[in-house]
Order: sequence, then structure tokens, then C-alpha cells
Amino acid sequence: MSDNEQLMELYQQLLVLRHFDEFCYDLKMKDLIMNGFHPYSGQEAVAVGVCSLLRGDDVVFSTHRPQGHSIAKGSNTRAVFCEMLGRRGGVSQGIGGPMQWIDKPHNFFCGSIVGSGLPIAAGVALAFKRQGLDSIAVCFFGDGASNTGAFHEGMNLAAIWDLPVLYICENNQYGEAMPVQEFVPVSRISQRASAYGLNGISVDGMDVEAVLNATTDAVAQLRAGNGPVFIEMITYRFRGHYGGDPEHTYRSREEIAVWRNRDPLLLARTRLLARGFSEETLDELESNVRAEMEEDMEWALEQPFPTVEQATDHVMIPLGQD
Amino acid sequence: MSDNEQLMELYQQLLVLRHFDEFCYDLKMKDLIMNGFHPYSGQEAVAVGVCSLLRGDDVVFSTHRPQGHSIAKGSNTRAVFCEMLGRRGGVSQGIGGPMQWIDKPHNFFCGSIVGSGLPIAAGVALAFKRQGLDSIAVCFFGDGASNTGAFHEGMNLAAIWDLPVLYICENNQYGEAMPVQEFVPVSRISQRASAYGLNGISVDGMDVEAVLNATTDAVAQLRAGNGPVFIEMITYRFRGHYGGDPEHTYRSREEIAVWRNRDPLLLARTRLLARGFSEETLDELESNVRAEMEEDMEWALEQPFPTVEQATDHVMIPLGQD
Amino acid sequence: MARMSYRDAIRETTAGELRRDESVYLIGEDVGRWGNLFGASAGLLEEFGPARICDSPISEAAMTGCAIGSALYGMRPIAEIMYIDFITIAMDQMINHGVKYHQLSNGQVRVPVVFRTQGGVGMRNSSQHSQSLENWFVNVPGLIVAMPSTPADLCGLLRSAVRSDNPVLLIEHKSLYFTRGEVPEDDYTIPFGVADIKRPGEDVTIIATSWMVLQALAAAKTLADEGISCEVIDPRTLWPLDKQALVDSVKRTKNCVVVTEAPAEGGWSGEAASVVHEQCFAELRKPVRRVCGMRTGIPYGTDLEKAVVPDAGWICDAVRELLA
Amino acid sequence: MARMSYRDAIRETTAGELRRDESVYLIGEDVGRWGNLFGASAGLLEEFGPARICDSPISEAAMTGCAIGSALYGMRPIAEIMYIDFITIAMDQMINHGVKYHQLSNGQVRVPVVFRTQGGVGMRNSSQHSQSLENWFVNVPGLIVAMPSTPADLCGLLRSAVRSDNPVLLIEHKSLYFTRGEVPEDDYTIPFGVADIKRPGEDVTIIATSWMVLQALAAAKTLADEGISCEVIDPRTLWPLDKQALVDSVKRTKNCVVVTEAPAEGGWSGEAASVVHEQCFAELRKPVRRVCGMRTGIPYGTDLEKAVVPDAGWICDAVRELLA
Ligand SMILES: Cc1ncc(C[n+]2csc(CCOP(=O)(O)OP(=O)(O)O)c2C)c(N)n1
Ligand SMILES: Cc1ncc(C[n+]2csc(CCOP(=O)(O)OP(=O)(O)O)c2C)c(N)n1
Ligand SMILES: [Mg+2]
Ligand SMILES: [Mg+2]
Repeated sequence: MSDNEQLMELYQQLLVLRHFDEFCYDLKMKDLIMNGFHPYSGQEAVAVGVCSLLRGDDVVFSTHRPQGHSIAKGSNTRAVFCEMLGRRGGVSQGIGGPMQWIDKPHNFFCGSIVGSGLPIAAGVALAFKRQGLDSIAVCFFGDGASNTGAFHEGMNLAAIWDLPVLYICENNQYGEAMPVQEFVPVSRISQRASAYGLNGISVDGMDVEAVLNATTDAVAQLRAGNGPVFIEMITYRFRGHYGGDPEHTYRSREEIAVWRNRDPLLLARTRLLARGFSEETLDELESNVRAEMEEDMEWALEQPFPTVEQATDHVMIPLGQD
Repeated sequence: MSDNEQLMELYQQLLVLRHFDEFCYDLKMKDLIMNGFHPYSGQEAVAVGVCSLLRGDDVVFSTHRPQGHSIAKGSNTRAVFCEMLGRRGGVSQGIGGPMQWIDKPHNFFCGSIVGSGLPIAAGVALAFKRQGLDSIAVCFFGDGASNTGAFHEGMNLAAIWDLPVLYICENNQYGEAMPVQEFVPVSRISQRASAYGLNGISVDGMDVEAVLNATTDAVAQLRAGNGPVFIEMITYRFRGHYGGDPEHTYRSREEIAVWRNRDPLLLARTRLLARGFSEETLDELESNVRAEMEEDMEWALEQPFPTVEQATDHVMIPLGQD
Repeated sequence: MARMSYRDAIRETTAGELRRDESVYLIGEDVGRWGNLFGASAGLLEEFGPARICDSPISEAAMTGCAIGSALYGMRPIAEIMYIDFITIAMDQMINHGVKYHQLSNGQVRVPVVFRTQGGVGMRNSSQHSQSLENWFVNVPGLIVAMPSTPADLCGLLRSAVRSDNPVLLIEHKSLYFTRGEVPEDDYTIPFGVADIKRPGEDVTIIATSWMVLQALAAAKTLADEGISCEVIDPRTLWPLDKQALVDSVKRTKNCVVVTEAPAEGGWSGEAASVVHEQCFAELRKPVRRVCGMRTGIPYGTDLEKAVVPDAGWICDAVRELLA
Repeated sequence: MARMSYRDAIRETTAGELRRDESVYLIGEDVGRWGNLFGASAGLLEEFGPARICDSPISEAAMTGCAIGSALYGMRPIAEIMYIDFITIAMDQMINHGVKYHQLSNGQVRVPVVFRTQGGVGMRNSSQHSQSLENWFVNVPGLIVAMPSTPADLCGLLRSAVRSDNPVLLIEHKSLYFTRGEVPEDDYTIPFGVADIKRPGEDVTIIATSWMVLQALAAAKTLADEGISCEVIDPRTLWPLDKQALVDSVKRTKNCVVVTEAPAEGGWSGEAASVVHEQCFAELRKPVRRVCGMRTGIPYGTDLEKAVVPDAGWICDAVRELLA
């Protein structure tokens, strides 16, 4: 259990992620975010809980749905807005777009090929282990990703070599329109950990404190050098797979409503209220966050687009300087 | 438990596979088999036990170590000798060689890319299921193959679609020089089945009757349409990975001796003796089999090599006839 | 004749083949519930049911292997790889297995599988979702590679692909899905290895593939106003290649430009240019000009992604220079 | 100068780099216990231990991803893909990730990874173990592609590869492992993009890569007896390509033959021929001749596998025809 101050900080981060995401959704609807935006709303407790335990030198690999992880890892919200919008000043200077950026100062990577991060994260962890560091690699991926060959190969490699990778499977119940029950033939994805001799656990991914607690142990174990950890976070994405997808083809309004009742922001807020914070304090916090996000967005909207020269720069290190 | 006659038949098949293999080993040492030969000696109980339960219309996918499976599935030993030697008259007319042939009349396929057979076998099973047939697909693969992405993706596909595939993992303790304990972080590879909601079992692969019993149930289940089955056969290859590999780099003479004590041929023979067969009967059977294999080999050695025209034929079906 | 979009042409043709032959089925990620990312199989799940419209898990290798295996035993799968960039995960199954089984069986087995995928820019999805990888497959014996540029060509080539017992890779283009064109209503097929002259002309032959055909046609239109008459040839299949059609054209025009969206080095432009050089050396006024994509990862964004691959302007410049 | 085999050149150079730089490590299937299938890393496990000579599980995708990830954080991996045919399993990691990270990070991260593999015929292992897939990688921005043909070139290029912060694919050839040659003893490197004239000559330029260089040299010897003087040029890196060297040579000889083991269609021969045509059009007497592998899966067997790819005889015939 976290103390009041800590929970308050987590709540603030949840708000940042949510409002950031909702502004992005609007930008996508206006075609200002041009494509590849995948909303994170509903899953914030995972990114916030996990990343709150990480150090700057820990490395995060994320997916096609990276904004929450990136911001929680420390990326500047203005830079992430810019990247979404394809503007200079973005984390990848606007050339990567909403699902492919690298924020080196914050040791953050993502990419749009499902499952591919697992082996690469293992490689980062190998480097840390060889160098005698206690930094760790964290790899986020989805329920759908657990059906990729890269998942299996990467997890196995990390397991046999005891590499410090924290594998976080965000089971948000769908991979695009594919319901997890139909495509993953085990009731808990964490059961897959046993194929690698690991103890997988499943955690309520809507509850930021549950995420925090489970991950605290995991991070300690990893820093102590005890091999990879696999945690399934049970969560839900509130919006469609991408901004504007045909949700009705695969899920009902009722189902969404049930999960929305367990909104991670609502859960955290209720808990803060129970611990004595006032409605006013929390409302004020939220409106401040929202205003800040709006300001960041406005700023980002004024940034220039990269030129073609900029966008085609750095394909390789020039020969002779490599 | 099988009856006397059945055990005798299985024993005969074990002898065929063993003597076939040992002749191949000699041919390899003489460079008459040119490359890619992987001895099967020691693992015969698996191929013989499993394939004895199959029908002609069942399909087998094998590996870079296919000769035992192919012969047990019905391939003509002369044709397999020819293929090993690269002669016309081989199962693939001598152009595929020791690890890549297709024996269509016997519904047998193999290939030299580790793990790749698993998805393809699932596809065959899909065809059978769609066509309402009760034929099954059988896929043999090794302990090392269980670390490939294709293993994971293929097994998952077969599981979610309840496809009639019998997955037989021949755990012969090594993948080339890699000891299974070091590369597969579970004590029983069959535990990996649980990642697909399947009940994996591990069976003594040196004991042809144990193989037979376990597989009998599996085949019945498959023909009844109850989805894939995963059996790990615990076995050992008596010879190096390929004819002439540096075995000493990864295993000891002592280890080999221990396993040789459990030679599947020896086990079957002991059991036949206990059931009243005489040494003479069994010796005579063995020398007959050996003589027959020798004759097949001699025959194969007289077959011509394919011409370049033959070897480059059938790359595609000619356009217009396709 | 009906006027329809390239996307609808895919759907109609697929539906037609599904109706015609019970052994045809479609497999791919979200081809069912979603009816493909672009709607290219919308409604098919409802008509044909899940046994014939199979939503695959995110397992490109398994899906590909599954298609191959089923093709060996009587099925005629159309396997959809959502983006050609993901084919990198399916390469072993395709290249080491699917395209080799016919030869390995000495002609005894056939692998009537169609791999459908789409490449190129147009969805502003940046470098992991916009590549032009077609030439990889041209160098692989055993595989037909088709790249239709119009709804009518799509229909005819897709029908041929489904009905062929050879494995076929049919590469669509995301910038073509919502282009429209006339499509004959009969059950026609287009044979592999037959190029099409999309616009006849006299001064220069422009060889272009897929979406680049549209750029070439736009260039030809602009250049016509300048009095330059361009012949635009679309090979339609990269392998087999209708060398004769290219050669006949260039022998007449004596000038040739090859346009590909992929970068020049190691791409298909080298193949096309070589064929022309080899067979029209005497007639050519100047060497064949290649107009190709920049050697870069595709950047995000409408303007940028289009700025790094050829457009009508690039082609016009090349033609003008060539004829100067 | 020391005389050594290509195989030993790999081992010695790898050992040298491992000694020179602590961040270098070797990862691959059976590179340790077995010391590679051909002995190209024999003894290294003993000298450097399992942390630096890592036997990988049969997981080409994971091994490749692992190499890439570790390269992002201070390591300099040499990742060995046992046969180039297996690279089909690693393509996503290489193509969609490893070669794109530098650009995606706007130059902030570097990916100093070397992928070593080997292709071609020579082990009589048939169609799933003998392919020549190099041109796939030439079409991929962000990657250097080297194909050394001699022990000395191997040493210099492998050193450059290990020391480069760009990703490098170095493709060896199974028919070269036991060829021998003189190797300078100093710590020299060979820059990428610099071709080597393996034999100077006047009448025709033969551009050949990898094992085909040896075939070209054998052809040149035969043809010399007939009074034909061949210049044999080995580009050594397919990308970057030393276009100037090829062009300078052809401008002198006015005749050109390109030799590749891969089939012509979609292969690198088209690229090389195009470069020569583009830049030597005026000087060329006849179009560039391509001498390439047959369009077939590689059959099993000593004679057959060699019969389907170019040898000195094919090259001699092509040169004679060209000069006729
Ligand atoms: C290898 C690959 N196949 C398919 C896709 C297309 N695709 C993008 S996101 C997605 C669903 C991923 O599902 P999941 O892993 O559960 O993550 P989520 O989207 O739910 O966060 C798919 C299939 C892809 N990007 N990469
Ligand atoms: C994808 C792939 N990687 C590597 C190899 C090289 N190779 C051939 S056999 C083998 C070992 C296979 O081990 P296992 O699956 O246990 O089968 P076994 O050889 O023991 O029968 C390896 C690594 C290959 N053929 N294919
Ligand atoms: Mg999901
Ligand atoms: Mg094994």
C-alpha cells in the first residue's frame, strides 16, 4: 500500500496520461494526427504503476500504443504531442509518428511490429548484465503479442540466460478486433510463463496500487539478478483499437460500460477521497493537468513540420565517421 | 500392452530402421551420402511406435532427421537409400537429399529448417477438418525446435482451432551440441503444452510399447476431433548430430553408455525373449533384415544420378498449365 | 462494365472465387470481423462463415504455414499478410517451404496458395508499415509476383492467382485501394507474364509498377502538353516478366524510364533496366533512366512520405532530361 | 604476411577483435562448444568464456533481436546466422528494427551490430541450405552489405564491420572457407565501398562477387591463353557500391560481364549492370552480359549443385560471345 503522497502522485500521472490521450483522440478525429494513433485510455494504471518504479537508466520497450509508457517513463509531453503530429520537436523529430519513436535521453523505444520488442529488450538486459549494472529492461506488449514467435523466442532467451527483463503483458482483452479468449487458449496469459520456467502472475491492471505492489517485488527481484519476470496486467482499452475503428464489430456497449466502471482514474480517485482528500482538491488537480495538456498541445500545433532533408537525414552514419 | 505378434512386428520395424541407419552411417563415412545425413539410431521406438498407428492417408511432417519417420510411414527403403545417395529413384528423385524429401504416395514430408513443420502440419490438419475427414497430421520435431517461434505460433494455431495434429517432440537431449537442460528452462518439454491449454505428456521414448500406448490414446482423441495432442518422447541419439560430428565437445562416453543400455531394440528384444521367443528366431529375423537392407543399399548404389535437366525440372508448373 | 474501387474489386473477386470453388478460403488478421483494414473483405464473414473467412492470430509465420499445409491437401487458401512489412515474419515458411515443395516432390505436390499483401506509402504509417519489398520475391524461384495497378487488373490477376496451382504473391498498394476504374463484368482472368500498355506513345517508354503507374500516367499527361508522347507500360507481373512487351515498346520509342517506389539499389528497377539494355542496346538513344524512391526509411506524415518516393514531377523531369 | 584459410581468417580476426575491445561478443548457434560448423570460432570459447562466446538457442529472431538490443547499450555483437537461409526467420528484427533505429532516433542511437552468415553452394545440402539471398539486403536502407572473396578481404572487412557503428551484414561463402590466401599481419581495415581489382586486364571487365570471383579468375586464366585479357573486379561491398571503380574499368575495356550465383531476375546482377549501362553507355561495345545461377532450387549432390550456378566455363563462354 502506498502512502497518501505517493498515491496522489500516481493519480496525477494517471490524469496526465488520460488527458493527453483524449486530446490526441480529438487530434486524430481532425486528421491532425495522421495515422497510427492507438488510444491508451483505460490502461493508464499499468504504465503509471510500472514506470513509477523505474530509474532513468532503466530501459523501456513499448508497442504501437506507446504514449502512456513513454510519458510515464519521463518523455516530455510536448515532445510526444509533436511526434503524434509529425512535428519537428517530436521525440523522433516528427519522422517516426504515433507508434515508432525513440527517446534516447529517457531510454525509451517503441515500434509498430507486434511482439518484436521482446527479443530486443532481452538484448538490452544482456548488455546490462554483462556490464555488471543493476539497470533493468522493461518490455510492454499486448495479449495479441503473446501469439507471436518473437514472444516465445525472446522470453525463452531471457529465461535461459537469467536476464533482467520485466515482461509486462497488458491484456486489454483484444488484439485489434480479436478477443483474447478466442486467440489465446489459456485463461490467464501469465500461465504462459511456465513454459519458460517462470512464475507468471496476473494482476488487476485497473488498480494502480495493485500494479505498483506486484511490480515493486518484480523490480527488486530483477535488480538482484534473478532472471526475468512475467506479469500479466488485466485491463481494458476504453476506446477502439485505433482512433475511429469499427468497435461494434467485436464488442458491446454493455461490455465497455462494465469496464468503464472500473476506470483506473475512478478507482484511484475513490481511494483518495476515502483517505481524506477533498473533491475540490482532486478536481483542481484534474483541471490543472488538463489545462497543462491543452497548453502543450497548442504549443505542439505551432511547431513546424520536418523538411524532407531532415526526414531523410541519419539513415546511416556517414561512412568514414562510422 | 501389445500382443506377441504386434510386438514382433514392431521389433522387425525397429531392426529395419536401425540397420538402414547404420548402413547410411557407413555411406556417409565414405562420402557416398554427401552431406546432411543425421543418424536416427537410438530413437527408433518413437518413429516405429507412432507410425504403426497411422493410416496411409494420415500425413507426417518430419525434420532434418527424417529417414526413420519416412520408412516407418511406409516409404520404400530403396527409395530412401537412393535419396540419401542423391540417385534417381529416390523419394525426391535424388534432388532433395538426406533432409528434404517429399514422398507424396505415403503422405510424408520433411525439411531442414528446424521448427518449420509445426505450422504446416497445422495447415494440413485444417484441410482435413474442413473436408470432414478423420485423417490426422503428425509433426515430429526435436527438443531444440521447441525454442523456435514457429513451434509457438504453430502450436497455438492448432490449439485455438482444435486441429487434428499430433505433435511429437523427440527430446533426444541435444540440439546439435546444445544440451536441452541449458536451452529449455523447463524440466519436461511437455510442460510447454500448457501454454496452449493442452495436456502435454512425457513418455519413455526408448520403449516402443510405451510409445504405442500413449500414442494410441492420442490418435483416438484426434480422430474424434478433440484438437491437438502434444507428446514428448524422451529419447537419445546414439550417434553424433550428423555423421561424424565432434561429439566429445558436448557429451561423455559414460553418458552414451548409460543410454545405450536402454537401446530400444534391446528393450524390445528382452521383452520378446521373456514372452517366449527364442534367441534363434530373433537372431534370424535380424540377419534377414540386415541382409535385406544391404541388398537395398546395393541396389541403390547402382542407380544413376539425376541429370541437371531432371534436377531443375518442376521448379514451377508451366504457365498455362497451372 | 462496372465502375468500382480497387478495394471493392478485391472484395468482389474474392467473393466470386469463394462462391465458385468450395476449397477457396481466406485467412488473415481481422479479415473476418473487421473485413480487412480497408474493407477489402467486408461482409464476407457474414456470407461465408468463419470456416472460410478465418481470422488468424497475430502469427504471420503460422498463418503462412497453415495456408501452405492446407494447400497441399486440397484447399486453395488466400493468405492475407496485412502489411508487406510483416512478411518478414513469414519469409521462412514462404521461401524455404511453400515455393520449394513442388520441385522437391518432383512435381507430385502442388501448392495453390495466394499470398495477398500490400506495400508502399499512403497511410502515413511511417517506416515499419510503408516499405516496397517486392523485389525480394522476384529473386526467388518458384513464385509468381503480381502487382496490379488498376481495379480491372486486380480482378483478372487475383482470379488467375486463386486458380493457379503455383504459389502467387499478389502485392496491392495502400494508395490504390480507393482509386476507381472500369471493370468488365465477365469472369475474365489475366494471364501472368502479360504486360499492359496503359497509354500508348511514341517518344519514350515509361515502365512502372503498381501505384507508380498512376504517377507515370499523370506525368504522361503533363508531358503531352509539352508535345512529348509517352508510352506507359505496366508489366503487371514482375515474375514472369513480359520482356517482349517492354522490348517492343523501347525498340519503337528508343528511350526508356523505369519507375519504382523502392530505392534503386538492389531493387527491381535494375532488373527492368537490364532487360531493356540487353535487348534494345542498338536502338536506345541514351541509357535507361531509373526513377526510384529515396534510400531512406519512410518518414511519417502525408507530405513527407510522398516526398521520398517518385511522383509525376520526378518522372517528368527524368523524361525531359532523357529527351533533351 | 601469413598464408591462411578464409575460415581461419574469420577466427583470427574475431579473436583479435574480442581481445581488442571488451564490448565485442559473438552470439550464434554452436559458435561455442562446436566453434562454428566450419571451425570458424574453434577455441574461442576456451579463450573468452561463455559470456563472450554465446551459444544461442535455435531462435534466430531472438538471437538477432538480442544482438540489436545489446548493441544499443554499449555492446558490439557479432551475430552469426548459421546459414543465410535461416535469416528468413530473423528478417523482421533486422529490417524493421535494427537498421531503422538510427534514423528513428534522429541519429541519437547507434546500432553497431555485425550479422555474419554464409550462403551459396558447396556443402551439398540442397535447396534449404544453399541460397544466395544477398540482394534482398541491398535494397534495404540503413545496412552495409559486404561479401569478401579472399582471406585478406575477409579480415579487413570484418574488422571494419566490428568497428563500424552502422549495422553490417557480412556474407561469407561455404565454398570459400577452405580456400587459402596471403593475409597481411598488421591491424588493417578495408573501408566499405572500395572495390578491388583482383586481376587487371584490358579487353573485358568481369564484375563478380564472393565465390564467383574465383570462378571469374579461373575464367580469366583460361581466356588469357586465348589472348583475351580480362579485368576481374570484386566490389567487396554490394552496398555501398564502388561505382567509380566499375565505371573506370568498363570505360577502359568497353566490355562488361557481371557474374552472380543468385538467379538473374531480381538479383544483384541487374543493379550492377544498370550502373554500368547508365555510366558507360557511350563506351560499351555491347550490352553488359549477365552470367547468373539458374532459376531453380539448388539440388542435392556435388555435381548437381555446382552445375546450376556459374563456373569458369560459363564465364568464358559469355566473354567469348561478348567479344566475338
Ligand atoms: C507482426 C504484426 N502483425 C500484425 C500487426 C497489425 N496490428 C497492429 S496492432 C495489432 C493488435 C495487437 O494486439 P495486442 O498485442 O493485444 O496489443 P493492443 O493493440 O491490444 O494494445 C495488430 C494485429 C502488426 N502491427 N504487427
Ligand atoms: C532454423 C534453423 N536453425 C538452425 C538450424 C541448424 N540445425 C540443424 S539441426 C539443429 C539441431 C536441432 O535440434 P533438435 O530440434 O533437438 O533436433 P535433433 O537434431 O536433436 O533431432 C540445428 C540447430 C536449422 N537447420 N534450422
Ligand atoms: Mg490487446
Ligand atoms: Mg534434439
